[in-house]
Amino acid sequence: QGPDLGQPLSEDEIPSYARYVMPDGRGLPAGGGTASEGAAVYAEKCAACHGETGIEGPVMPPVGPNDVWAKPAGRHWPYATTLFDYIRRAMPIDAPKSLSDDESYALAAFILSRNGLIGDGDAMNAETLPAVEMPNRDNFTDVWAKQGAEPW
Amino acid sequence: QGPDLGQPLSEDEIPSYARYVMPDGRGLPAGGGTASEGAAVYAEKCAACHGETGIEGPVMPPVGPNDVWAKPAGRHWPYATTLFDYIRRAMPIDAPKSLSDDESYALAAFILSRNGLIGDGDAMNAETLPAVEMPNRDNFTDVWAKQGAEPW
Amino acid sequence: MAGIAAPRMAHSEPVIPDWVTVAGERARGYGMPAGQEAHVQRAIIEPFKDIAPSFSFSGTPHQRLRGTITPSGLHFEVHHGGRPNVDPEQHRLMIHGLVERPLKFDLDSLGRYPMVTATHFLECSGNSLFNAIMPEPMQAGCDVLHGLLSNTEWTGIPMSILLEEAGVKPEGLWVVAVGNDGPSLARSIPIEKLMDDAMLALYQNGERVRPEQGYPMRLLLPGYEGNMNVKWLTSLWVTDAPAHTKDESGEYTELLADGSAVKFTFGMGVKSIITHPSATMTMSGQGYYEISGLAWSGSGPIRRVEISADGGQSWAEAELVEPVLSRALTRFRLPWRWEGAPTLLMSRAEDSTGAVQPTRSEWKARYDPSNFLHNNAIQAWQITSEGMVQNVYA
Amino acid sequence: MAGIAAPRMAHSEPVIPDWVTVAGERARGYGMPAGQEAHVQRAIIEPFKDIAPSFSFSGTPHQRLRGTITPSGLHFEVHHGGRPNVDPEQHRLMIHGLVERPLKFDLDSLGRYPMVTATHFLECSGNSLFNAIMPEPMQAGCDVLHGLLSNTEWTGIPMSILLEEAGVKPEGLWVVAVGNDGPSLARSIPIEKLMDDAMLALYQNGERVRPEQGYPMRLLLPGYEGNMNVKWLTSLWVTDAPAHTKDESGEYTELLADGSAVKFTFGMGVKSIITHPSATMTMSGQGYYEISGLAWSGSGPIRRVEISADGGQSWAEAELVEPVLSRALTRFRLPWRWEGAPTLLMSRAEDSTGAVQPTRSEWKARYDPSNFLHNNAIQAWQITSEGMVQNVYA
Ligand code: HEC
Ligand code: HEC
Ligand SMILES: [Ca+2]
Ligand SMILES: [Ca+2]
Ligand SMILES: [Ca+2]
Ligand SMILES: [Ca+2]
Ligand SMILES: [Ca+2]
Ligand SMILES: [Ca+2]
Ligand SMILES: [Co+2]
Ligand SMILES: [Co+2]
Repeated sequence: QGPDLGQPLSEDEIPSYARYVMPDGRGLPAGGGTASEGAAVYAEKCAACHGETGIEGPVMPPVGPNDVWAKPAGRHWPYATTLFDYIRRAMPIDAPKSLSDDESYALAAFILSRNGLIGDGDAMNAETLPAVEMPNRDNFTDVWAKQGAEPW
Repeated sequence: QGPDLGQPLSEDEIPSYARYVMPDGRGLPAGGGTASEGAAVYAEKCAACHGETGIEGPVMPPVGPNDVWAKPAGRHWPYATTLFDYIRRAMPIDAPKSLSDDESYALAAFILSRNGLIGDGDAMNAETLPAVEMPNRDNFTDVWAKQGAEPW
Repeated sequence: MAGIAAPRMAHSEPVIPDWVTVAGERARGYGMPAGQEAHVQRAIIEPFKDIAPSFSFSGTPHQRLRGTITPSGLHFEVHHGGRPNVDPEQHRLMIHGLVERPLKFDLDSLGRYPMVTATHFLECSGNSLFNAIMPEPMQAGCDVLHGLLSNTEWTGIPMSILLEEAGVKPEGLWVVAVGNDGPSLARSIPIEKLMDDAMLALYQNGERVRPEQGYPMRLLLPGYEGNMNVKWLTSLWVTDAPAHTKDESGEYTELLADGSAVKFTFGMGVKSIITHPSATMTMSGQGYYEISGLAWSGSGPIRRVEISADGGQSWAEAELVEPVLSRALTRFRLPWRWEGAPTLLMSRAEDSTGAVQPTRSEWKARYDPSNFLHNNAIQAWQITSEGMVQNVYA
Repeated sequence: MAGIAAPRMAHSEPVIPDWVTVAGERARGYGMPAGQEAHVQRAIIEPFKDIAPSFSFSGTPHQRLRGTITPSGLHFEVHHGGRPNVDPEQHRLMIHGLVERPLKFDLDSLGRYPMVTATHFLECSGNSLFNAIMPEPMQAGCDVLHGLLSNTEWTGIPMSILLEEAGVKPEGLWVVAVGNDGPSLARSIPIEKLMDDAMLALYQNGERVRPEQGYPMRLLLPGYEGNMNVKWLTSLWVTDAPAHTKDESGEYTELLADGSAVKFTFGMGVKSIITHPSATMTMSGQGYYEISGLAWSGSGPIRRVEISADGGQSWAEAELVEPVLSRALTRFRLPWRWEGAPTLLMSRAEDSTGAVQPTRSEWKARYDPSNFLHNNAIQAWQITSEGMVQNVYA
């Protein structure tokens, strides 16, 4: 019998960043955006750190690998949903949570289209984003599933 | 076989405060002083902290007990040699080691005479100081000798 | 700085330092290291410089420390968005998702919960990255090479107690833990670990968790890679599956030699480093030295540490300093004489599961050349005939 | 202080703190506690005020700490002449007197010696002085009442190694240890203790000993009264007898009930305090609490701690937090419910020798009313029906 001092937590007290969009799309909000829309936002708010085309860096390039980063998000990550959620909660690093849902969809679309995974005009939204087939998805071994915490 | 990196220490590198005058007087230097001589030094350099007559405080009174200190040095301490050494190394607390050997002898004499253990004109020196019979000397149990580190 | 006072006594008194002739400084409410130790600092690396200084790591200077506890001021930092100024009065820990009773806790209420105290290391899975990927061994100290590693006496609440109050539903298999920092750092954690030995850490070496380490509260997952021990913990969202957050999708996945990758690699492998002597030091002449270092494993207590002074041909067992605790840094020591000849020093740890550190080439062979995570390879230090201690690959 | 940012999202997003919308602070070389914890300080007492502020004590705020390690910044101080600004380059440790080879050691050379690491408490034999002598129990926290007590992971050189290099002569039975401070504090120590488990402590919780605790080196005598653990240690003078220094002649001798006195009372008795709850706190309502506290003994490890919530009529055994180390603070814990009634809480520790804490009246009966040293009596806390926790004699 513990102290039982927790207070009831109601749904409207939980900020979106206390959850994470799931690979199957659960948690994605309304709205959407295309790579073309994302390109402008990217140029304005992201390129200075991640490189003009998303490859140059200096910060981890989301589009293609470079000499210092071999795992670009738009290619290495198994689920496209992570792009949306991470960008919305964390980017740009100096102004996290400043992007709207639409902008975050558009930026995910931009990165995915630069990687040739969707077309420039394909809108990413709660239905289309989880459906993107990430190329590296089946190239992972889930070590926890295989052997628990035992080191690889 | 340890590192053996100690350097030889020569006698003239050892400051007096690295030793302590022993109860039997070993280590006492030349020189000496009387209570009468000590009275003037005491009034100038000690009274502000220990009280005009050595009883008032506020700091531990060396002459007589008061409400906050029951163990005055000149009465409770088992050996008079300790008075000389401690005063020379540590007092006044703002200027430790500023007193000459003669001054330190004289201040010890002052405290001892105020306690009625020697006369006002008795010179304290390397021979007389260890011979002072401190009244409380045989009133101690040496707990280390009796039972080692076991708490009393 | 204090100088030397002129001798005072007429007879042959030695010169004495002037600080023994004055009253010392007053007591103070909170102490700091001596001014002369001001160089004992964390080694800060901001890889993106002024473009993104809030992405940084700063390593514990193990080459200047000697015990097993890391002083809190020198505990390593890895920041993915800087150190937030969290207001402890506003901060809440939320437990929600697949639970019977979504709950929130404030700091004052948590102070009434049962607590545990345990000493555990934290290690960033990117620790020792330079030795993993630099073509030539970098000449730097243990702070830069292996500093993303620290050891702390943590005190806090068993996570199982809080989760049980919320009532985890049978379909709740994972928990997404989120920090109260700018990027809202998130990691998916198996419910088994949270119910086993996970702690909501509130105290670090006796006092409140430091801002760098997650003030006012962090998640502690003994033995798991540092990134999962979410700092400034504000939310535990119970789910049916891992969310594949950013860190577990990319940054903390390892590329293997065959081009595939591994994900959800949680446990930190058995590892050791010799801290004395170590790179950037110079031997102070021949003769006796005590080789001293640190060993640890995410799987349990250290069983054995062996030292080689001939590049791995022969090994001697070092003494382990008691108490040898599970998932805590263990100091090892071995007396040794340096006779002035070039020497290759190595340490090799074995843990209670029987796992042993690989050589660097064994370790490298498993991974893509770009991988710098989970590097637990044996560290070799070369002592030159001039007594310089250098980082080498061997 | 951070405020609350206006909600950003059109739909029903909760208000979010503004620190999650900005980049956090950069890494720093040496960390400090959060600004909000600035009140967690040592309690400074300067009994002679501005007349002699260099005579002072400052107590560890145990009521605000929760582990067993005392953070170094909060380690208690007792100063007999203030904190000297010792220059570590000039500082020497001398070993002389009844030895074959008088030696001096500088700090750099000592860095090559074999070291040991061990966690030990230090307690001033004047700890808990107010409860010893105040006619009415003082209403103050554990910092003031019992703060001259701390616990540290010390690392240093076994004293026996250094003394053996100097070669103690058969007639060398005592050692006068002297500090490098203004009053050149001196204590006579039996050679047996120095050859047994005494340490020249160079590191405190991993980093260099702090100035308050004796930078750059101090004597550590596990289990012995704090005053003998000479700080800023500069000289070990081997003698045939104790010197009867100032402290062992007066200040650290105890007057007994029969008017006689005891000298050379070295070991600290078995003792415990409940830190949570403790005086100056207010209970935050009825229900579950974890009683938590610290126990220790100068004679060895703690064997048992019992708690009474009815003024000593019945006792329940508390859990001891592992590892239970010899001559180190041991945390004990016991779950408990406060039902709102007035309650008298006590803890009673027993050590490995079978010694048990006395009640306050048993302890008082042994000594002259003026004695405030070696007070290891049971501490009682009264909880009023309003939930105030008060210091009481019981
Ligand atoms: C001022 C610098 C800065 C700006 C501007 C910035 N980022 Fe970042 N971004 C970073 C840093 C630093 C990281 C690494 C964070 C980490 O590792 O946790 C990062 C990480 C990322 C990642 C994850 C990369 C990986 O492989 O883990 C993505 C995706 C990303 N940013 C997208 C964006 C987008 C989209 C924008 C614009 C809206 C943006 N960033 C603006 C600094 C920036
Ligand atoms: C500015 C204050 C100050 C002055 C001036 C001062 N003292 Fe002290 N004295 C102290 C303090 C404080 C102590 C306690 C030191 C300690 O407990 O270690 C002390 C302790 C002593 C003691 C030991 C008392 C005991 O019972 O342990 C003696 C003896 C003594 N002083 C003598 C002197 C003499 C003689 C002088 C003058 C030459 C002097 N003092 C000047 C502050 C002072
Ligand atoms: Ca409830
Ligand atoms: Ca020699
Ligand atoms: Ca509060
Ligand atoms: Ca990591
Ligand atoms: Ca030097
Ligand atoms: Ca003491
Ligand atoms: Co990993
Ligand atoms: Co004593």
